[in-house]
Amino acid sequence: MSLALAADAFLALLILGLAIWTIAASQTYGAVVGFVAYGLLVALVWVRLGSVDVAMTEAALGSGLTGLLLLGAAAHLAPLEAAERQARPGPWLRLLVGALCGAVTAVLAAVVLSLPEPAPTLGPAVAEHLATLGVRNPVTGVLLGYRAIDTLLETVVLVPALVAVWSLATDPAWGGRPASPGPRDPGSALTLLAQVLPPAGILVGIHLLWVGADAPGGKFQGAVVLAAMWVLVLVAGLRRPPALAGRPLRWLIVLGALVFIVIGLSGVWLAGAFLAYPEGLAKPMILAIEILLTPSLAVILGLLLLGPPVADRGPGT
Amino acid sequence: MTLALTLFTVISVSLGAIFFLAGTLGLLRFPDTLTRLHALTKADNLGLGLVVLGLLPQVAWPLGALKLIAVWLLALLAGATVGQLLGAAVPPEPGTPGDRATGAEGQTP
Amino acid sequence: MAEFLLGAALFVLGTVALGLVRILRGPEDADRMLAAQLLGSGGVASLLLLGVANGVNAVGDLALLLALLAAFASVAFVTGAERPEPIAPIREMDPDDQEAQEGT
Amino acid sequence: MTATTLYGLCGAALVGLGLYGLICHPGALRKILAFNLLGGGVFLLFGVIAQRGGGALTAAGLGTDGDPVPQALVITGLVVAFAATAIAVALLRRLATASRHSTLDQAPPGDPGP
Repeated sequence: MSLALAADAFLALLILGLAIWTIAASQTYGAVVGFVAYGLLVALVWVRLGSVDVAMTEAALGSGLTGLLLLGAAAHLAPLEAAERQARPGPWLRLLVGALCGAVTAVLAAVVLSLPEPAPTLGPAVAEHLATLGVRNPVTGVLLGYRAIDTLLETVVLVPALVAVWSLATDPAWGGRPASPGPRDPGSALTLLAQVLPPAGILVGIHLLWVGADAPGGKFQGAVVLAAMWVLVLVAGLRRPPALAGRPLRWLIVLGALVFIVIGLSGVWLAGAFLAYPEGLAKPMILAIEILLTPSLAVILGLLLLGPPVADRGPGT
Repeated sequence: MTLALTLFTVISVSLGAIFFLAGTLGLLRFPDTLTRLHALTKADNLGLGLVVLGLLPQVAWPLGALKLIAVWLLALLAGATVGQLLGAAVPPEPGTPGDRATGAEGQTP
Repeated sequence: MAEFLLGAALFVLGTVALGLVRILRGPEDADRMLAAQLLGSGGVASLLLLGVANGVNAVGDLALLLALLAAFASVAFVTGAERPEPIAPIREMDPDDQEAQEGT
Repeated sequence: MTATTLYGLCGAALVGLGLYGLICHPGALRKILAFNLLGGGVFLLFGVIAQRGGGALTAAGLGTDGDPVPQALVITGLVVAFAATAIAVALLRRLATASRHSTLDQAPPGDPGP
């Protein structure tokens, strides 16, 4: 067994160990911390699997923002946890479920072990036409070229997802602001972090967006970083969250999806098919989508993290 | 010259790795949260710093090197903030009801 | 040189992974957070080593991303813990509930 | 046994673990966590298939290594999984504030629900 394979086995075992902890821990908060660590290690696995694009998304979104969301929820729900334990299913039922889940794992493992050789792949087909799109990162090419319809639907589905979160507000709170901690001690470390980190973060976000055409990165990774910086400023109490009824905010939310749809429709007219790019214009159009989609995605992800609006108590300042 | 740079890399990276080892041992062995926090920030700042220092001669100048230094500066900022935030959130003295770490209640420096 | 850097990456990762025992043992949530934090910086260090060893530039970008978000989990830890009434931050319950809250 | 197969098996185990947690844990937040583990396992299986389909792109000198189609699908999937998690957490918080329960099957009588 080579050193690299041993390292891979170690990494896989660590991930499984953390996953078991996440399921088995008695305290939810500890389980969520385990989940955050698990996300970090999964990002490393994606590097080992040769996809830095996915590793970036996993690190920023799967571990970073999801961790933030779940840690907040775990702290919020901690007082109710004692009651959960009484509702656990009995040992026989758990054994039965465990056996069934083991069977699912066994079937999947058998599938993994019997995958055809050589593996079917669309890689050469992607590589062949990549030059006509003008981008060098094949993942970006797939996201905005060959499978742009998936990306479009995903961008569109984020808007109803946000509306679903907002719809959990009570009637008086509708259109108000998400919960915020209010102003904080200006000397605290959190305030300093929220003042120093965002400029660097915005730079990194734009860098990731920009290199996305040729190297791992792109609008999703860039948008996640921008969203994280925004949420940091809000959590530190440096700014109040925006009122969700604001027109400019709502336009910003739908801007990305609208631009995508308009460019897609222009393809019908210019190139004869929805989401087709006319000869020679592919690169500028992809760039336009990437750049205009990023602020929308960032705002939507940030607002998803902030949750539904709450009733304003004091006078709005 | 190349040999000297290689040697520099080997020594610096090794030292950095040793700091990570020390930080981990501290995290596992120290008696209470605040001392563990102390061990952690050492590994964060010095371990990563030495690894970055050692890698500097091995990367393209100037962009790759700048990226490495940026990573270290960001980690320093994160480490300092985390130290402050967690330090303030931890109960002040060992011996509080939650402190049942190792059973060995050492003197905290 | 590449072998040495790879070995160093493995060593650092293995070391900080040992620190994950803290997640199992606790005892405080802050201790668990420390282990996750150490895993983050160790992960960044081994990614940098790995990236230089394999000559993959993009791994440096990933390390940059991880370093940027390194403090976030601890920020969530602190801001989540400081809420005085964790279960009732949303102040729009029906009147009976609200009275019960204010009575405590 | 190659590294790719190893991670494939790891993904299969994650799916089983996540499924178990999803069914057996009474706490809704734990169900959300388990759901994310399950999703992570599925994504990992995608990654394995992508990695196995690589080669042609590496030969062409194009940065990533592996079939970009499943990789792109995983990126889209991660974003949608985050959105779904955000909705689930918002629902759960609302449920907990309204009913003082964080489980799904023990709603008190007369609870209007979210």
